[in-house]
Order: sequence, then structure tokens, then C-alpha cells
Amino acid sequence: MKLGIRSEQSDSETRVAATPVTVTALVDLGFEVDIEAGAGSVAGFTDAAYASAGAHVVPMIEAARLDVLLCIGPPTQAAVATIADGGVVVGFLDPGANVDLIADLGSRGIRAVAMENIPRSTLAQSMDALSSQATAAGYAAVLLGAGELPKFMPMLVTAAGTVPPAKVLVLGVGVAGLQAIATARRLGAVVRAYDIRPETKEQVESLGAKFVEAPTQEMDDGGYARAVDEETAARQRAILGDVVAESDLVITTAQVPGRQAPRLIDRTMVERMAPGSLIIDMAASSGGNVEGSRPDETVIVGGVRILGPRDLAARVATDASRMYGRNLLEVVSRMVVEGNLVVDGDDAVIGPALLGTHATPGVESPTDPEGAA
Amino acid sequence: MKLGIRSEQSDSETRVAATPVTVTALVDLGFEVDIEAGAGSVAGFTDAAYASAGAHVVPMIEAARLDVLLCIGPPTQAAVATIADGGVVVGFLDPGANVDLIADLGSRGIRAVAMENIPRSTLAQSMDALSSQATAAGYAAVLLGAGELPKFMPMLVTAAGTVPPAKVLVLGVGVAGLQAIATARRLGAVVRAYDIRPETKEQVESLGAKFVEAPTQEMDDGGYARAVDEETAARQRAILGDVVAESDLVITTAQVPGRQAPRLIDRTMVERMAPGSLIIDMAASSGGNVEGSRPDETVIVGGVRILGPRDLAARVATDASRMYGRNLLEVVSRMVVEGNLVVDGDDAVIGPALLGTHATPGVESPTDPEGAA
Amino acid sequence: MMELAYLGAGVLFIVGLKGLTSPASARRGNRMAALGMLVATITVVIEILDIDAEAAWWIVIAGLAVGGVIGGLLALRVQMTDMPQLVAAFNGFGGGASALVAAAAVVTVGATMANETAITTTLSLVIGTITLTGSFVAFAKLQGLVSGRPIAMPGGTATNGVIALAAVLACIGAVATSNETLYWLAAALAAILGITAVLPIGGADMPVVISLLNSLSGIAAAMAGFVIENQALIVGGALVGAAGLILTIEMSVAMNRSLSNILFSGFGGGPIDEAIGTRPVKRATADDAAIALVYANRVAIVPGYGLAVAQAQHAVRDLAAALEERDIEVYYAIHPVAGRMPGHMNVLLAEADVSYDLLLDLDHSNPKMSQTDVVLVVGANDVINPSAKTDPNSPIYGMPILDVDEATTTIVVKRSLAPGFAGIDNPLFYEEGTLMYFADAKVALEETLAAIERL
Amino acid sequence: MMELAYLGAGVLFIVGLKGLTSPASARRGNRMAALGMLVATITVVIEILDIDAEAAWWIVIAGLAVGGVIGGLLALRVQMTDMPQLVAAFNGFGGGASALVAAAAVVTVGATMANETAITTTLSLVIGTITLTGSFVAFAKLQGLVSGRPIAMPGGTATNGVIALAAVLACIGAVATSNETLYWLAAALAAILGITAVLPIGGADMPVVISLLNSLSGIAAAMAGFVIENQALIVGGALVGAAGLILTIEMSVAMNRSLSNILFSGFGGGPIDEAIGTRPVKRATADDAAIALVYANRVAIVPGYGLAVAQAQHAVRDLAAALEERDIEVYYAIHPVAGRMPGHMNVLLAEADVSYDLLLDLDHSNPKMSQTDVVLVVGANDVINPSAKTDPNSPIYGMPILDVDEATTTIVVKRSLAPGFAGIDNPLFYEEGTLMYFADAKVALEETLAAIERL
Amino acid sequence: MSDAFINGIVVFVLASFVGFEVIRRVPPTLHTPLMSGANAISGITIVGAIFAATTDHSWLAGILGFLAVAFATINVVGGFLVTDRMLEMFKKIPVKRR
Amino acid sequence: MSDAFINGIVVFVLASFVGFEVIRRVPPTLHTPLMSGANAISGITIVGAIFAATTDHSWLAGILGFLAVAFATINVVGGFLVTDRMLEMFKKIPVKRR
Ligand SMILES: NC(=O)c1ccc[n+]([C@@H]2O[C@H](COP(=O)([O-])OP(=O)(O)OC[C@H]3O[C@@H](n4cnc5c(N)ncnc54)[C@H](OP(=O)(O)O)[C@@H]3O)[C@@H](O)[C@H]2O)c1
Ligand SMILES: NC(=O)c1ccc[n+]([C@@H]2O[C@H](COP(=O)([O-])OP(=O)(O)OC[C@H]3O[C@@H](n4cnc5c(N)ncnc54)[C@H](OP(=O)(O)O)[C@@H]3O)[C@@H](O)[C@H]2O)c1
Ligand SMILES: NC(=O)c1ccc[n+]([C@@H]2O[C@H](COP(=O)([O-])OP(=O)(O)OC[C@H]3O[C@@H](n4cnc5c(N)ncnc54)[C@H](O)[C@@H]3O)[C@@H](O)[C@H]2O)c1
Ligand SMILES: NC(=O)c1ccc[n+]([C@@H]2O[C@H](COP(=O)([O-])OP(=O)(O)OC[C@H]3O[C@@H](n4cnc5c(N)ncnc54)[C@H](O)[C@@H]3O)[C@@H](O)[C@H]2O)c1
Repeated sequence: MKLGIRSEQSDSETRVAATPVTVTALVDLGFEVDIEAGAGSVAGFTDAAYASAGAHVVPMIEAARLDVLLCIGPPTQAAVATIADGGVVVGFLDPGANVDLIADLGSRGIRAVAMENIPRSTLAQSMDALSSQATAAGYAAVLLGAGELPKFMPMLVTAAGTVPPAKVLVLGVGVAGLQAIATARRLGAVVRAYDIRPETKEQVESLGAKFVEAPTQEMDDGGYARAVDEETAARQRAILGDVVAESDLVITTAQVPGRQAPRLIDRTMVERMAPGSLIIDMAASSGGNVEGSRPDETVIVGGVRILGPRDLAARVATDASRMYGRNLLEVVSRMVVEGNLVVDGDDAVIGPALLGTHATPGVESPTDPEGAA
Repeated sequence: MKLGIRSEQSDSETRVAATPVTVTALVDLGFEVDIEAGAGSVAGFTDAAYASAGAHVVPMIEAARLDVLLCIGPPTQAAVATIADGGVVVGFLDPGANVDLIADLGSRGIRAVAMENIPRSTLAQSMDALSSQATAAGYAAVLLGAGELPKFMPMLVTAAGTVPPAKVLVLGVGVAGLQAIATARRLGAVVRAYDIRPETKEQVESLGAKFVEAPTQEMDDGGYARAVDEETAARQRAILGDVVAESDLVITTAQVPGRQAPRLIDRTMVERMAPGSLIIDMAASSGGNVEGSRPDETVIVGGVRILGPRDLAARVATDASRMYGRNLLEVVSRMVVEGNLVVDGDDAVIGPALLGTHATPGVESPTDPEGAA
Repeated sequence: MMELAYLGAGVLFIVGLKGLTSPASARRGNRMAALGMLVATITVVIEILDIDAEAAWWIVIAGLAVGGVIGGLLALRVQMTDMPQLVAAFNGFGGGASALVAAAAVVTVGATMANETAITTTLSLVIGTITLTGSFVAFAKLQGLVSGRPIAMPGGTATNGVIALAAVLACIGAVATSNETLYWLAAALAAILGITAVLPIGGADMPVVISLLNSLSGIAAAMAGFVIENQALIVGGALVGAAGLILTIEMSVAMNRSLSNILFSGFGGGPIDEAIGTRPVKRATADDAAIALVYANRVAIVPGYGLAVAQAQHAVRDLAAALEERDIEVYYAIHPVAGRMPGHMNVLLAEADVSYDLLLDLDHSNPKMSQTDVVLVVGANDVINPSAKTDPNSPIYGMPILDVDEATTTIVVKRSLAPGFAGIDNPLFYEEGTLMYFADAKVALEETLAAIERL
Repeated sequence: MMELAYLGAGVLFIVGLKGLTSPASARRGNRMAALGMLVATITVVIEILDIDAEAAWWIVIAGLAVGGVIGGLLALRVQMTDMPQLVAAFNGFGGGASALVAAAAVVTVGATMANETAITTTLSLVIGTITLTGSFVAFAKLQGLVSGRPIAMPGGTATNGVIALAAVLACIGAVATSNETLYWLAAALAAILGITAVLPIGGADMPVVISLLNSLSGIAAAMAGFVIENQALIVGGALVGAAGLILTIEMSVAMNRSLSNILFSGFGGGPIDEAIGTRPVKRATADDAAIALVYANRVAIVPGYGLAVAQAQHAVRDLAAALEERDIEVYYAIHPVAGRMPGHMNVLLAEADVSYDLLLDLDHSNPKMSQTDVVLVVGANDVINPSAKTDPNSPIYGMPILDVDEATTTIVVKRSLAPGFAGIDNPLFYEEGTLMYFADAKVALEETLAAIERL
Repeated sequence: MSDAFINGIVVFVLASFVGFEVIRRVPPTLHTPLMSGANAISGITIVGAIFAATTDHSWLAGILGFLAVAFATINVVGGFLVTDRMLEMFKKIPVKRR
Repeated sequence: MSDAFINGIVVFVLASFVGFEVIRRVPPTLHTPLMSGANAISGITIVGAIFAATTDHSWLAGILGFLAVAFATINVVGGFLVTDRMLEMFKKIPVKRR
């Protein structure tokens, strides 16, 4: 079996889909691993390290060579070309936005496993790349914010006066939000947080932060938040308004799967903030929690900067790659049965993530033509 | 008495020499305060705030108007022009590098108080701007480093593997170094530190970090480190070499007053570090603790980035300005006796900082021509 | 001079009893008390040396021999787990002996006793008899000869009240009239009372009941001392009477019950175990946890979401520090998904300044579990749920867990038997080696630390 | 029945004494003991009611009146600070009374006493006399009538040994021969011994000596009880004898001294205070700190560099939490330059999760100091040095400081009298309201917490 | 009341106080051994039993006496032995703090 | 030895045990009041003093008796009063934990 990792390095992407450690494990699973030169360079993994882990470091992976392609974002045309017909591609494929790509893959019999569709079940936790990357993103958001904020996060009593602690507000307390709370608390900020799901109150307090008592409502069966009706949203904004106004740093992470991100902060709320304050809208690319935020841009409203960074996880490329690589490794391991690649649409974990087979579960994968590498 | 603050805003300078709070205090001391519009904008202080604190917000301060000019860095020609003959200028004047400027001021009878020369005595602690700005710089250095590092600072045990804590090394444990240690520890990094002065061992340990047992030697009478002979330096590098090699983030702050900064890390030491590691040389502008570091530039040596940021304190402009403004306020207060400006060369604090009068202490300042404002 | 020998025996009892209150000196204390008993027995033998009736001598020798052999065999043969019932039985014999001493006095000089002697004789007889029958019921319950469940009496407490009243009246009559029959009537009523009072009490509460009966047997002995005018009996008896009472109260406090609640409410399900939900679990108190931890060589702490909710990170660190001071190796076993976010336990333990070296992840801690004496689980649940390994139908089947059941003892601190995030029951809680300490994590850890410092 | 009344008195003594061991019940305990004394006195009066000699009655009445008035006046008039010496004096009177009881017995039935009574009479006489003279020397030392410094005896301990030996020989002689003169000789030697044994002991150790003499006066009373065959005396005396001995040992432990070291080494400089350097300071133990803190309404904690060095941030937080649980207001007064870097205290206290709301800077804490009961200074020095305000020659003159001397009591925790960063002495340490607790900050805080939990 | 009786009461009261005071804050693991040891001490009634067996020589008293001695001996011998066995586990002594 | 004497010894020993056991871990601030209170209890010798003052009617015994009563009374009255004064400060009772 042949498995490949292409270099996806770009200005915003610094991660890599495998690390020397996971390469070793993949080789042990029976794969022949190709990796493009420089694929891990920015994340701190040298070609030499990959080579000694057992990978073939190649300038470019040949066309139609791979049984399995591991990637971070959706594969480019060139990347798709490296996959043999009937092969497998695993990564964040963003199927909603890449209908053509998915169709293309399907036409070539390539099975596409979308990491974002791996179920968030207890069992699948080690394959939950959304969680691992959100962890990195939540951490990176606070470091970005603290670095940009013209104030100290912690309180300091000094001979030149007492520096008050920064007030941080985290809206949306999923995986990223929790990590943001924890990181801001580590830095000594006074942290408040809010989420629509009621059970997050206990979670917020379990990190030593304060929960903002705005309306909450029960989540859907999948454990995700549901969209909020306009009346609730208005009450939310009324209560959040005061809290936002006195915050130095606001980090928003609210998402509702398959929908626009909820609008939690409108312009008037931003305008009430003190100049020099900072908002980081982690949902900017899916519509934004903050009115006026734009993906990857800095918007200034009345002295308040609104950042809409994408790919925050890429800011901690080494560890994000380690975790993501580990997630992919676990997914691939699950697809290897006795040295053969078996993509089982019935599998509780792989099934839901297998694109195009949702409606037709149980499609038996053609047996792999090659034995163990 | 007239006192003025010019706008020194530039790409690298974001601080301001007075805040609305200190302006109020200055007005109470009897000053008429002029401030240039936008002087505090980047630091988060609006013109309106200054105005309501009692300052005249002016587009540009008129020539020869001021009895006292407060500044951050050495004043430009234009700035000097705003000072009346016989007036006073207070700020970081960098006298060693600005001989012409000092001569110029002297020729006009302008007394120059250099903040870097304020003694580091217990008494003068509230005027010790070196300490207050080093505090900000030490904090900012860690945030910069943590933001740039492609790794997590803290340890995280996750479903996608265990993320090890980052290893941080701080060389030079003065005010900035201590703050860097504290901040890195807050973030959860494993911190080691080293300084030539033996008493820093206890201080390092008092922050929960580990002291690296390399050679130490007693400081000079002023409490500053002395230069190190080459043999000691070599032993230092030998011991530090191993520690540097296994560190993810190295922050160097070592300075010897009036001399080049000591070279603590040479190229071979850098080359032993893992790719993706980071060095922040806070002494880059005074010669550098790290071979190859350049002020305000990023140098990459074998995958290791060496940053030489200047003006790190300006990254936390609001609080750095607050502290600096408070330092200046204390200095100015000390020079106001019964509503008159008295620059006393004999004063234990002002005297040593008064340029040009070092050799001739006791020069009585000409009585201020104007009464209380 | 005999009296001084008895005094010596009494002093040995006191010192021995004191020794028994602390683990370090308990064994020595017991032996000192036994020495005191030897001194007293030798003294009484010397005192009666001049008695000329040979028959009497044979009676004594036979009694000692029979009793010694029976007692010795029972004590040496019994299983560790059966010890509580054996103590109950021994106690019954002691009470019986005191009653018999009184009975002998009634038989021989009953009609001629002074009032005060008559009173003490009656007390010795009645209390001794209650102890005898009560103890044997307790024995039977613990041994499983009678159901451990509370056996409701017709009429309940009221019936016992009537019997007790009748016994008291019989006693008064006996003292007032010196009528031998009334003595025997009082004894008979006491025998019934002993049975009916203990039967309605559940097996789980038996230790407290035995302790109370022990106190009674001490009082019976002291009363017997009055009857034969011997201060050794008075000292020893009073000592046990008082100490037993205090111990009884301590034991009920340790069970979070009041004594009257135990005696009069017919509580307490199966033997030792107590049921919260449907299945029984073993409960632990702060003192139980403290003893278990202090006598361990290696302790693993397993933090979970409950630690975070209780914000018990500082408390756990303090407890670990106290253990380390006692040369006990402590490590933290961190499950990858403990808590509610990746690294949740890390952020808390870092705040409490727990050294990273002590944090072992799953791969490093599981191999150590089998060489670990005590695992202290603090507010974790799913991450130690063995159904992830054993029950293919479990929603968490396949998740790697911390194998805390491989350690000798597992103490689980949580507030109830409520499930964790996954919403499923945890079979670990009902296992043999698991002790459940139901409390808020912070409170529990602080109290355990206090208990350790007290030891 | 009189005996039962005496027993009742004895029980009241026991219960009273027990009450005296805890702050909450001490006053009630003292009153119960006093009630016991009343019971005993009334009983003895009833017992002698039938005596017909009127003169004897007047003697008793006069004695009670004179003693009552003197004792009452002394007790009510004395200054709080003079109480220790008053206790010493009272103790001397008590010992004297026991000696006098024995003396009266010698005078009246001396020649005819049984051996055992002769022994107890001699013991009562001799021990009572030692108590009498020893207590008055202690009184004189504390009152300043005699120098508080140790007064070396010619020959030292050896001289006392010789006197003691002579006294013992005289006692043996008295018992053996029933010779009255030998009794008086023994008493005289005892009187001398009391003086020579106490004189060489320093004023600072006097409380321990008084406690020991108190124990002796109890034994004397018990012996007097044997003489007049009264169990109230035996119970009360033995009780005090034993309790006093334990208390004496506890007190010497609290001073970190052994009893023999105190008695035989002529230590202990000025009264109460103890000098470390040249000037005397008041030392405090964990228990002193605990009592002071627990009875406060508002406590300020002043952390300094020593807190950081000791890494005592978690310990200080735990201590503060224990105080808050007892409804005591706690705040932290943070000096701008405490520690060795700006914000040094903040980083530590944030790590320990101390709420920011409790951190007051100089401007906010100084106004509260005068309404603060106890300031607990943890490893701070320069930042509380009053010479910054008072001594223009001090290198730190002009630096704002925390005005801890405005609080009622200041407890300073540091390891020694060593100076801090500025290298200068701190006059605060020698002030009246300052207690120095010399220990590593972490150890001290942990021990204080333990002491608080014990209270 | 006889002197001996009153004396008995005094001794009883004092011994009770000792009993009350001696038991304070016993770690729960010691509850059972302590109970068992105390129970063995209450076997002191063996002294009474021996007296009872020897003072009167009637047939009935003899039987009662024999039973009393046997019962008491069971209590004493069994009690101390079983306590000792229970206490075997307390071998390691915890390191005391500082 | 007389019975009374032996009884006295028994009582003495038991009372001593009570004394030893009753005093355990006393907070140092209570050391002085406790000492003072115990000292007042040792004034029980007042009972002996009254006996001594009344059993014999010699001149010498009378003086000794008077002194004994007076001394003992000083100890008793002064002792309890001064202890009470010392204890006035312990009015607030610390809130017990949970
Ligand atoms: N780490 C992650 O990234 C993440 C994210 C999402 C979900 N999860 C899931 O969360 C679970 C984590 O496992 P876990 O063992 O840490 O937690 P858990 O299974 O949720 O159990 C926590 C237990 O703590 C107890 N508890 C709560 N508050 C307490 C208090 N104040 N004092 C004492 N006990 C308290 C609760 O029992 P009582 O109510 O009886 O006290 C509860 O059973 C796993 O199922 C995991 O899959 C993890
Ligand atoms: N904050 C700043 O930015 C800064 C910077 C530089 C200098 N300073 C100077 O540092 C000083 C700070 O004042 P401060 O009151 O915090 O400290 P300090 O005056 O230096 O005194 C600290 C005291 O802590 C005690 N100590 C040390 N280790 C201890 C331990 N393990 N346990 C208990 N006590 C211990 C020492 O006494 P023992 O040895 O007797 O225990 C010492 O006297 C000021 O003079 C300030 O000017 C401050
Ligand atoms: N089973 C597991 O082990 C496991 C692992 C990881 C995550 N999860 C669960 O998955 C769920 C989603 O996590 P995620 O981080 O991917 O969430 P997400 O990125 O989809 O959303 C982020 C947060 O935004 C919140 N939100 C949505 N609308 C909001 C509104 N109008 N106002 C305020 N907040 C709003 C959501 O409640 C959520 O907490 C969580 O419940 C998490 O606990 C479970
Ligand atoms: N009196 C006061 O209250 C007060 C206030 C602030 C600072 N200070 C003191 O002033 C002194 C200087 O502080 P700073 O931060 O301005 O120092 P700095 O910026 O001059 O130097 C930074 C550090 O580099 C160290 N260093 C120099 N050569 C070195 C070498 N070869 N190897 C390793 N380390 C080397 C120095 O020891 C110093 O700690 C310190 O002693 C500080 O405590 C005193």
C-alpha cells in the first residue's frame, strides 16, 4: 500500500499532515510512505527526520501512485492526480464548499474521508481533528490577542503604579473557547465567558472563570448548539452589550453546524468598547460572530480592532501537526485490516465521514490489489 | 509653568509620555499642559480624555513655549525648538549616542534630565523608568516568543497525544529577565534561567524556575553586572551550550552598562538547536547577546529564527505609557518646590540624571521666572 | 497488698487501652492489657490459695482449661473477614460470665444481701444477660445464621419498651424483697430484651451495636466487682464501660449516623456494604481514606472533571505533598480526555504548581497501576469505566481507560453514584476493591488531609 | 454520704480542668472547678459541725475571712501584666497550707502515727514547703524584687543536690524515729531547697517553673489527703499533680526546651522576652500565631520576597482560606516593590489563585491598617521598615511603606533577624506589638494552619 | 452504705473518667481492634468468676462458677488473641511530619 | 497498710491518670489560665486545713490551723478569681469548620 503526504505549505498553512512519529507508525502498519520535500519544514520537521522515520522524501509525488493521500485542506487538482483510481483521500475536505471536487473524486472511484465529519463520539475522540485543531486555535487566539493588546494581561503592583488585569470575554465555549479561557486565565486575565448551551456554565467555572448569565437553551441531539430565535438573540445582545463594553479583549468562537455563525456582537456594541480594545472573531470565515469582521483582515471601528484570523491552529504548526497527524494515523489504522486497506462504510467512525456513501452505507470497498508493502 | 508632550508616534513607537491621569496630576502641580493631538492615540488615550484631564490639545506645540518637555526618546530638532531657553527636558535621552543634541541643549541653557541615569536606589524606585519599561519589555518578549513559536507553551494531555511543555531559557535575569521568567511560567513552560550575578539564583527559584549552574561573579557597587573575562565567558558558553540546544525558546536580556552587551550564544550553539526553535535577543541593539542577531530583524540560522526586537515595551503601549508617565510625573514633582520649578543638581535622584552637571554638582538652577501657573 | 496487685492490673489496662488508640502502639497496648489480665488472674488465684475445698479448685481449673482452649482455637482459626462476629461472641461470653457471677451470689447469699449489694448484683445479672443474648444475636446476624436485614418486631420499639419496663420492675422487686424468683424473672426478661433489641438492627450497623454491648459488658463486670468487693473488676469494668461508650459514639459519627438513629430505626441493609442505588457499594470516610493512603507505598491520583468542578486542584496538591512528606510515592495518572477540554487537567494542575514530572499519561501510568497500592480517583468517572474494555454494547466501548482496578485499593471521590459525561453507570464502583467516598472533591481532599495529620 | 459529696467535688474538678483546656469552654471550666471547691468546703464544714470547741470555729472563720479578703483583693486589683507572679504567690500559699496541715498533724499526733501516715505527712510537709519558698522566689523574680537574670549558686547544681540529699535523710529519719525535730529539720531543708533551686533559673523560664511548682503543690495536697484520710484532697491533689506535670512539659516543648534544660541550666535572660541579637524581641510559635489570627476580625497579609523564596504562595492561600471559613476578613497588602521584580507578588498569588479583589496596593491598604487586628508579614522586611518614615539617615528614607505598626498586632514570619535587600536593620521587629515567628515561611504557614485546625 | 461500697463508687467514677479521656479521635481502622481489645479487658470478670466458683460449695454454685470461669476465660483468651491477630497489619509506622 | 490507705493509693493513681489524660494539646495562650486554674484546685487542701484547725485544741495547732486555713483560702479565692479575669478575653468563639 502506498501512502503520500504532499507539501501544502503556503502563507497561511504551516501544518503538515504527518510527522516523523506518525510516519514510523504508518510504515509499521504496512504502508510505503512518500512525502514531498519540505512538507514539514515550517512546522519544524526536517526532510531528514522523515527519511529516518522510513518515508521516501520525494520532490513531487508521481501521478496516480497513491492508495492513500493524507492532506490538511481539500486537495488541489495536482494533489488529486497523485491518487490512484479507487484510492482514498483523508483530510478536511470541506465538502459543502467543494462539490465539484467531491464529484470528481467520486467519478474516479476515490473514497473521500472528511475529517470534519468524524463523529464527536467518545469512541472517536482520538480521531477528532476538529477538537485537536480547535484546541490549537483557542490557544493561538489568546496569544495573538495578548500580543496585540496594548495592555498587560495580568495585574502587577509596581513602583510605577498598579497595572490592572486585562478583562477578557470569551463567547462560545466549545473546544476552542474553553482552551481560550484556560490560556487567558494562565496569563492572569480576568476572564468571563458565555455560551448558549447551559452545561457550559459548569465548564467555564471549572476553569476558574465567570459565566455571563445571558439566556441559554438546550443543544441538539448531536451535542451541537441550535440556532437561536431573534427574540433570544436580542436578549443575548442586551446582556452581552454591557460585558463587551468593559472588556479589553473579546474572543468569539460561536458556531452552529451547517449554518451561518450567529451574530453575537453588533456594531453598536463594538462602539461602546474603549479605544485600544481588541476583538478576535474566530468565526469570521463562516459569517462572523461580530458585525463587520472580515476573514483574515483587521477592521477598525472607533479605535477598536476587530481581527478575523483564519487558520489560527497553523500558528502552532508543530503541535497542531502532531495532533492532526495523530488523528489521521488513528483514522488510517482503523481502515487497515490485517495489512489490507478496508474502507467500511458501516464503521461507526469512518462511515459518517465517508463522502458520497452516506445514503448508501455498506458499499464494500474493492479489495486492495496489493499486499503488504 | 508650561509643560508639553509631543506626539512621538511612529512605526515602532506607540507610547506616550503622559496619560490623562498624569496630566491631571501635572495640572494640580501648577503646570499648564500642552499635548499634541493624537499623541496617545495608539496607546489608547484619546485627545478628548487629555482635554478633560485639563490639557490643551494642540495640533503642534508652538516654538520656545515650554518650560518642561516630557518625551520618550531623545527629542528631535522640532521638539527641542518647543522648549524655551532655560527650560527642562525629561526623557530617555541616550546621552552617549546624542552628544550633539546634549551640547545643543546646553548651549540654550536647557537642562536635560536623562531618565536612564536616574539612580536605581530604593528611594528612586517610583522614578525608575528603566525598570518599568524593562518590565513591559520582558512580558512582551515572552508573548512575542510564544506567538511566534510553532509549539504550545504548556503541557497538554489530549486524545490526540500528549503535547510536551515548551522549554524556555532566559539569559540575564535583571528586571526584564525576571518578568520574562514569570510570564513564561504563567503560560506553563518549563523555564530555566541564568545570570552572571550569584544572587539571581534565589530570585529565579523564587519564581519557580530552575537556575542553570554556570559560572557567576559578584556585581559592581552599583548593583550592575561587570564584564566577564574571556575564560569565564568560555566556561559559560560550554555549560549554556547544552541547555540552549534543548530549548525551544531562548530569551536573552544580558547587559553591562556602558559596554557592549555580552556575547552569550555563538553560532555553533545556535546550530545545535532544533529547527523551528526561536531566540529573542533583547540586547540586539546594544551589540547582541547572540551571534548574528540584528536589531529589528529576523535572522534564520539552520531553521532557528533569531529575533532582535527593539522597543518591546511599546508592544504594551497603554500600560508602558501609564508606568512611564507615572515615572516622569514623580521626577517632575520632585523638581517642583512650592509651585516653582527647581532643578537641583545636588538632589540625590535628579542630580545624577542631570546631564552636563555631573562634574559640577551643586550648580544652582536659575530660579524659575514664572510663578505658579 | 493484693489490692495493689489489682491496682497494677488496672494500670496496665489503662495504659494498654491508651496504646490501642494509635496504630503505632496498638499491638503493644493489647499485650500490656493482656499482661494486666494475667496479673489479676494470678492475684486472685493467690488470694484463694488457702481455700481447702478441692472440688472448688477443680472447677476453676476445668473452667480455665475449657475456656482457654475454646477461646484460643476460635481466635486462631477464624478467617480475617469473620473477626467482627467472633468479637461479638466473645463479648457475649464476657457478659454471660458477669451475669453468672451475680447469679452465684444470688444463689449463695441472695437472701442476706445488703441493699446496695443487691442493687449491684441485680445490675450485674441483668446487664450481663442482655449482653449475652444481644451479642449472640449480633453474632448470628453477621455469621449469616439470621438475616442481616433489619427484622421488624411486632410492635417495634414499643414492645421493647414494655419488656424493659417489666425488667426494671422485676429488678426493683428483687432488691426490695430479696426474692430469688424475681431475680430469675429479671434475668429472663433481660435475655429477651437483648434479643428483641438487636434483631431489628441491620447488619451494616452491627459493629456499632457490638461496641455498645461491649460497653455494657464492662459495666456488668464493674457491677460484679461491687458484688465481690474487688477493685480490679471495678476499674477494668468501668474503664471498658466508658471507653466502649465513647468508641460507640465515635463509630456512629464515622457512619454519619446518630446512635439513637442506629438503635431505634431498623436501618442498615446487607452486612458491611450499604446500598445507595440498587447495588451495594463500600463507603469510605476521610479517616478510611487517610489510613489507606498513609499505609501505602505508592499512590496514583486520577483527576477528572469533578476535580475541576470542585476547583480542588490546590487541595489535591496539598494532599499529595503530605503523602510525599511521609515518603510515599505519588503520581498523577492523566487520561487523554479527562475533563471537558484537551489539557483540562493540565491547566488546573499547573496552576497548583504540580511538577510536570509527576504527570503520567495513559501509556505511562497504566503499566504502573498493578504496582500501585492505592488509586485516589478525584471526580473522574468515564475515564476509569471498565465497561469500555468489557462491554461491547457500551457507548464508550473501545476507549482506552486507566486500569485503576489493577491497583490494590481504589478510592473514588465523587458526590454520588451519578454518571459522568457519557451518561452510563460505572461497574468499577461496585467492585470488591473499590471504596466510594461521597463528597465534593475539595471537601473530601481537605478532610482526608486533616485526617492524615491527625493520625 | 460525705464521701459522695467529696466525690462530686472531685468530678467538678475534673470536668472543670477539662474545660480549661479549650478557649471556648475555659471560663465555664474554671467556674465549675470553683463550684467543686465550694461543695468540698461546705461538706467539710458540715462534717465538723458537731465539734464543740468554739475557739476552733473562730479559728476557721478568721482564717477564711482573712484569706478570702487578701486573695480577693489581690486577684481583683492586680494588673493584667502582673498576673503570672500573682499565680506564683497563690501557689506558694497553697503549698504552704498543705505543709501546715502536715505540720499540725506532726504537732498533734506526730509521735503516734503509723508508718504509712508518717510517710505521707513528711511528703506533704516537705513538698508543701518547697512549693512555698520556691513559689515566692519565682514571685520575687517576676515582680522585679530579685533580678530576673539567672543567679548562679555557689557550687551550682551540686549544692542543691547536697541539700536535697540531706532533706531526704531527714525525712527518712523522721519517719523511722517519729522524732519531731527531724520533721522540722526536713522542712527547713526543703525551704532552703525551694529557694536555691529556683534562684538560678532565668525570668523567662519562670512560667515553666511555676507550673512545675503548681504540680508539686497538687501532690502536697494529695499527701495531706492521706494524712487526714480525705479523698477529695487525694483526687484534687493528684489531678493537679498530674495535669500540672503534663502542662509543664507542654510549656517547655512550646519553648523548644527540655524541662531538665530549663531547671538545671540557669538559662533565660530578661522576663518573657528573649534576645537573639543584641536587642530583645518577642517570639511567637505557630500556636501563638494561630490564636492571634483566629480571634481577629480582620487580618492583613503582607507578602514579601521571603514568601517567594519559600514558595509559600499555596500555603498562604490555604491559611487565608481557613481564616475566611471562620468569618475573618482577610486582605493582602501588596507593596509596590515587594519581592525582586515589579509584580513579583502578583505572579505568585495569581498562581495560588488568590482573587484579585483581595489584593490591595499601598494606597488602598494603608488606610485600613488601623482597623486591622492582626498583620501577618510573610518574608517581607524593607517594605515595612518604619525607618523609611522616621530616620532621615536611612538609605530607604522617603520610600512609602506599609504601616503595619498601626494594626493591633503584627506577626512577622522570617527565618532570622537578618536584613532584607536594603541591608538595614528593621526597628519594627523590636516594637511592643510585634511578634517574631522565626521559621521558613512555608513551614511557618503550614504549622500555623495546623495549629488553627487544632484549636 | 459500707465504706467499701463508697470506695467502689469513687473508683468506678474515676476509672470511668479515665476511660472517657483515653479514647479520643481513634482512626476508624482501629475501631474494631480497639473494641476487641476493650472487650477482652471486660473479661476481668474472670476474677469474679474464680471467686464465685470457690466461695460456696453448693452444687448449683459450682455449676454457675464453672460456667462463669469458662465463659470469662473464653472472652479473655480469645479476645486478646484475636485482637493481636487483627493488629498484625499495623507494622509500618507512618513517618511523622517534621 | 490500712484499707483506707490502700484505697487512697488506688484513688490517687486513678486521679493522676485522669489528670494526665485531661491535658492534651493546650493552645499556648491557655497555658497561664490553665496553670492558674489548676493551682486554685490544689487549694483543696483547704479541707485539710479546716480539719487541722479543728481536730486538736492546742495553742500551736490552733496557730498552724489558722495559718493553714488562711493560706489555703488565699489560694482558692485568689486563684479562681484571677483565672476568671484572665479568661475574660476569650469571649468570641471561633467558628468551627463545617
Ligand atoms: N477532555 C475532553 O476533551 C473532553 C471533551 C468533551 C467531553 N469529554 C468527555 O468527558 C468525560 C471526561 O471523563 P471524566 O472522568 O473526567 O469525567 P466524567 O466522566 O464526566 O465524570 C466526572 C464525575 O465527577 C463528579 N463530580 C462532578 N462535580 C464534582 C465535585 N464538585 N466533587 C466531586 N465530584 C464531582 C461527577 O459525579 P457526581 O455528580 O457523583 O459528583 C462525575 O461523575 C469523558 O466521557 C470524555 O469523553 C472530554
Ligand atoms: N519589587 C522590585 O521591583 C524590586 C526590585 C529590586 C529590589 N527590590 C527591593 O527588594 C526589597 C523588597 O522588600 P521585601 O520586604 O519584599 O523583601 P526584603 O526586604 O528583601 O526582605 C525579605 C525578607 O524575607 C526573608 N526571607 C527570605 N527567605 C525566606 C524564607 N524562605 N522564609 C521566610 N522568610 C524569608 C528574609 O529574612 P530572613 O533571612 O531572616 O528569613 C528577608 O529579610 C525592597 O528593598 C526593594 O527595594 C525590589
Ligand atoms: N464526545 C466528546 O468527547 C467530544 C469531544 C469534543 C467536543 N465535543 C462536544 O462537541 C460540541 C461542539 O464543540 P465545538 O467546539 O466543535 O463547537 P462549535 O465549534 O460547533 O461551536 C462553538 C461553540 O459555540 C456555541 N454557540 C453556538 N451558537 C451560539 C450562540 N448563539 N450563542 C453563544 N454560543 C453559541 C456552541 O454552543 C459551541 O459551544 C461540544 O458540546 C463539545 O463538548 C464532544
Ligand atoms: N534598588 C532597586 O530597587 C532596584 C530596582 C530595579 C533594579 N534594580 C537592580 O538593578 C540591577 C540591574 O537591573 P537591570 O534589569 O537594569 O539589568 P541590565 O538590563 O543592566 O542587565 C540585565 C541582566 O544581565 C545580566 N548580565 C550581564 N552580563 C552578563 C553575563 N555575561 N552573563 C549573564 N548575565 C549577564 C545582569 O546581571 C543583569 O541581571 C539589578 O541588580 C536589579 O536588581 C534595583
